[in-house]
Amino acid sequence: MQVNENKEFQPLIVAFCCNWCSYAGADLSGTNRLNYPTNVKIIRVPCSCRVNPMFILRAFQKGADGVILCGCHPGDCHYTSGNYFTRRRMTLLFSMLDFLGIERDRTRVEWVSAAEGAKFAATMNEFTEAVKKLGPNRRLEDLRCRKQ
Amino acid sequence: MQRIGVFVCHCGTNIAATVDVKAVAEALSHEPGVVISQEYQYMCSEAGQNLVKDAIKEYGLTGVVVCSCSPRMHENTFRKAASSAGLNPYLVEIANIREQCSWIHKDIATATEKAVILGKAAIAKVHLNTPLTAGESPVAKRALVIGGGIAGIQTALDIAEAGFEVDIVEKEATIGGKMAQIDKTFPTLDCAACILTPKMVEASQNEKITIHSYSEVSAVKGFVGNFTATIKKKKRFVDETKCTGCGLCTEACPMKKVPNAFNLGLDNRSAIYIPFAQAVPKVATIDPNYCLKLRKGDVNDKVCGKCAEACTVGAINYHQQDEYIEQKYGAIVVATGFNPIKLDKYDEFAYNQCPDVVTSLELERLMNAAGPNGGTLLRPSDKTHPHKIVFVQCVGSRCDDSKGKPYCSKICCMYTAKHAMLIREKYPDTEVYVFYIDVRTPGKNFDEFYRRAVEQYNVHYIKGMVGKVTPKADGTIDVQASDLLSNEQLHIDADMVVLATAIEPDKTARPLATMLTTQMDTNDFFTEAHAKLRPVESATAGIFLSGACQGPKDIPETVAQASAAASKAIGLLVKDSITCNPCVAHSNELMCNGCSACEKVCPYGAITYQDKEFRMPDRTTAIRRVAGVNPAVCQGCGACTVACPSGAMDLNGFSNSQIMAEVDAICK
Amino acid sequence: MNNNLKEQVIRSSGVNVLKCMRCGKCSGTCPSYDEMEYHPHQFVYMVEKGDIETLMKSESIYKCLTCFACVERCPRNVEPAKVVEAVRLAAIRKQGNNHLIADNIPEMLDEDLPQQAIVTAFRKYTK
Amino acid sequence: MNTFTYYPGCTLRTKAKDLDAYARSSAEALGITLEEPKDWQCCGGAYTTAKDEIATKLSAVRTLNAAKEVGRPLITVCSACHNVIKQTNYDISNDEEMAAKVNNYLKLDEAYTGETTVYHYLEMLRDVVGFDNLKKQVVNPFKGKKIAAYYGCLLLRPSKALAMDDPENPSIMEDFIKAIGGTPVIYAQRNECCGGYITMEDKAQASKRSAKVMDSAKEQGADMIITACPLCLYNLKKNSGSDLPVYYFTELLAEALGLKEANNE
Repeated sequence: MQVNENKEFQPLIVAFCCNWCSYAGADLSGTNRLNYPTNVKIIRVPCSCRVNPMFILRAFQKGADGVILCGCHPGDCHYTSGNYFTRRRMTLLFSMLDFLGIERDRTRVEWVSAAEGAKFAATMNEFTEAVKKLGPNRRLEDLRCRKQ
Repeated sequence: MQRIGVFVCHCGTNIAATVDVKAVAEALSHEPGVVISQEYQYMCSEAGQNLVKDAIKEYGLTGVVVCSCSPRMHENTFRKAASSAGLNPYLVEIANIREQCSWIHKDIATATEKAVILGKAAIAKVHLNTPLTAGESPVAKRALVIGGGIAGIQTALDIAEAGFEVDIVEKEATIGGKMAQIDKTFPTLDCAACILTPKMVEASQNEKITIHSYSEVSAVKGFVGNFTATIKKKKRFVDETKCTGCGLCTEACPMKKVPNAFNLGLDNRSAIYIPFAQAVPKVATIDPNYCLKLRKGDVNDKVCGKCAEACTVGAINYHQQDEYIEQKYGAIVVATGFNPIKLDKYDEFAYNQCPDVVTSLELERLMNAAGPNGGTLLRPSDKTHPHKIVFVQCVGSRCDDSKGKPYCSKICCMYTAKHAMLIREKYPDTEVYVFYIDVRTPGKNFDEFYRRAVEQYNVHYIKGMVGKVTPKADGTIDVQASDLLSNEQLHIDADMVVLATAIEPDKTARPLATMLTTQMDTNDFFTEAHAKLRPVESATAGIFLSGACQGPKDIPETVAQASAAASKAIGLLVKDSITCNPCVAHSNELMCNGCSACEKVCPYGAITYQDKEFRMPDRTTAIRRVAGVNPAVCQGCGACTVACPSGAMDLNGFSNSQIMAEVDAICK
Repeated sequence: MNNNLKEQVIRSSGVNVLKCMRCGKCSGTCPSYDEMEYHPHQFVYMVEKGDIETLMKSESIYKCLTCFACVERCPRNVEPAKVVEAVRLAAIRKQGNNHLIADNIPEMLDEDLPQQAIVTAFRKYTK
Repeated sequence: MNTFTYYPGCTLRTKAKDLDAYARSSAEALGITLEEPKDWQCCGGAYTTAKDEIATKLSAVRTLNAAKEVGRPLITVCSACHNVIKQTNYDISNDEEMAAKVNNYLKLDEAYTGETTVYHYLEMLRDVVGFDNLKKQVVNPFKGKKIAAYYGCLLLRPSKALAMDDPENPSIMEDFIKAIGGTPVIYAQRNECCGGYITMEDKAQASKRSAKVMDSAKEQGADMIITACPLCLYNLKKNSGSDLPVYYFTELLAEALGLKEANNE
């Protein structure tokens, strides 16, 4: 069989999802059989505020092409205020990434409730498309980490 | 050296159809530390769990990874299994290859590849898991029931019966809900009020039950066994404790032209009102949108004030404000119910143009003895007796998403048969036609009931659908419809048309679901934890579902589910304590520099500082200020771990190194 | 059953006939019902069965007013009028199957008849 | 700013001159400039919904493209033209395959993919002029006149594409009637077909349909009926057997604005 040289770029996307809303939302999109690409790999965290900016930098360093962080809607955090911390921290981190020349569209914070399976799938589809357009992450990738 | 066991579940074909489970097990067997990797049809079954238990014993496993459904589904099952085999339950990790892999992907190759990566991430994490011991937290012995319809009432009565305090929060001025508006019930045709109102009274007299009518839940915090809810008691401008429900104020009120919501606007009431005679609590409420005094904006103005003058006990209080009550609950039951949909998109049936085209719920009021016509069925337009009535089924149900509701509303076939029968019984000179697509009557004595309508009462059931309703100048209504069996288009000159309107969850359900962090489907019905096996629990621990908030239901089903939800809530409330989450934060005192950054972000006040004596390298001692976490108070959100500048704060079960390991495994 | 024709009609109409739940509302609302031998719901069902030739031979295909009442009111968004149109096209596209013959037009005219009627009839009845 | 591309269509040039002339004079009086595109073609009278029909859709696309080239919204008056052009525009915006086929055929300098905004004259009155403003300029109000609006099928359906008003309970023409001082009459048949082109070969069917519409309006006490469509006007007048007067809405508009005599010379 001939190898298709124009094979479409498949980005690697890491999604951090809070256990109470977004992870449940992701489960719900599964229960409702709402498709989104396999590019997205979810890591469960108790709250979006558990996500240390270091995790995101690490993901980029190790070759992720996009990182998305999902939490409960503002005001609905299971831990009352965790997502507010997230919002502030990520604003700071993203502006730093901006400064480093990392495209803004490689990162995103999205609020997805446990009832929003459809929104979760739509968000992932849209984010994957956006990252696809940007092509592979080169700026932050540590080439020594690249798989052989 | 770690000894890890990997178990890949087929979940019948749920996983195996899209993920090559054998390949996953094979690929994961080569991961470092993995000593056994196997797949099985149903890991959650007893046989599946035994596989895990046996492997733990046989291989002396130090960690277990189960590649299966969501951890929200079976994490506990496998933790228990591990525990029973002598392995600390927190050494088990789940890779979610069903909800987040097989169910959302179609291509076997890429789905399998993804499942392997998710498995690798779980293995990487389990390498760093540490044994944890769960503490216990007390259960507040009180339940909150949101919604005071038949579902909420039944749930509250059952919980109270078991000896626990229950609060019912009802947004309307009275409990009773939709059932209070219904005339007769199928399939027995007994009067709804006769069976509901005693229950309402029972609820109000039960000393374990507190009814907050005209109230809403405005905030919910906490977790199973330990919720704190804020209840907003909306200002009704009447002191509930003083009002005797005598009704003098409603007679005195000069503003009589307020659409009566209880009768669906089919007649009018006064601005100060008691919804209906048997209302519970029987307390007046002022509608501020119509009250002459309150509309004025300045309550000190001399306008009106007739109700206050009429009240003999001084219950009227124009200065009343919203009141907020905070209360602790061990369990919460959602019973928010349903409403008929708006018919704006179906004006081919002329609902907005002709008063004699009514919804089925409006017909209930029109036929009810306490309704606008005192129980005589009269046309709303000219108050004459209708001689020909056409019923249209499935209005807004079974529709394409863009048009209406995709689901069957379930109750319409039966209540339409009931309406048809009642009309034929009471007014034998009235012809009744029912246009149906399918008559759906599964249920005890249901089909017999429908057959009775046809055979005994001679109701004309016509297979077909109404296409256009034309109100005519002479007051009759031309109903144009297809008769599919005789293959003709009919015109019926009707006096009334009744639309079996689809039902939908109450609008308050979605914001409530968000507040409770419970799941909902795309139609805004609450999602049960398991469609077959956990039908009355939500996926969020301590939140239970009662009645039509979970899906369309008739009264017997609602009551059955209400009692089931109550029994689940009671099962929780009888426990003195429940196991807490051991995944809490802890600080490494040697690394802590006492900066207080963690303390400031902790929403629970679980972090305190104390001065501790430390031995320094040169054998001196030093007093240092370090953070300590109270594990009983900490809920494990992890906000502190990110705030900590020195990396002293970490979270059990979701440690920095564990999450980093997952990131690395996914990105490898 | 003619699978080729069925496929052509489905492709040309863009309608998924399987969405139909057979309620008959299209026929309940159709203003041309009495003039038609086969009614809108039958069009949808017969296309599903692949019984297209019967429809093509029927005068019913020229009786549809394309008023879109059935399209607008179908609870399942099936769009029966588009099926009727596709069947009619399948019929008139055949050589010599024009339903309207230009030579006959003058006798159909009266002094008030708007051009619009003639061009529309041409669109509907001829190829 | 208030200049629009104006598409009269074939019938407005011949049998429906009144519809056209009063539309133009009223627009002028309301401060709207209507510019006809060069070399427009007949829209075809009916939109062919079939996916494999391309040639029949081209003339509408040419008109739409002409409006795009001058960068102005397109105004139509005739219901049929409006329906054809609006449906074409909707499909070319939403159906990539159709857009590709059409553009392959037309070989325009720049592909047309639905850029033009299409207004019906009534929508222009509602959304650009505003019925409140129109009301202020009325000099001969139709006081006490009970006027029935006839939408027919073409103005409202398919509502997904036409998006003018609620397809089952529309109000744009009723609001227009109120603006010119009349009393709108609501009757159930206002959005049902008049029989349309069937009059060519089946007069009986056209009569049945149009009579039904007229009877329904008359029954509700209408003094007259207004329409935006020459074919509706023909059917209602000639085929219904009813004596209820039928007018184009632009005739009433011009009369209300005090323009009608001037144009009737």
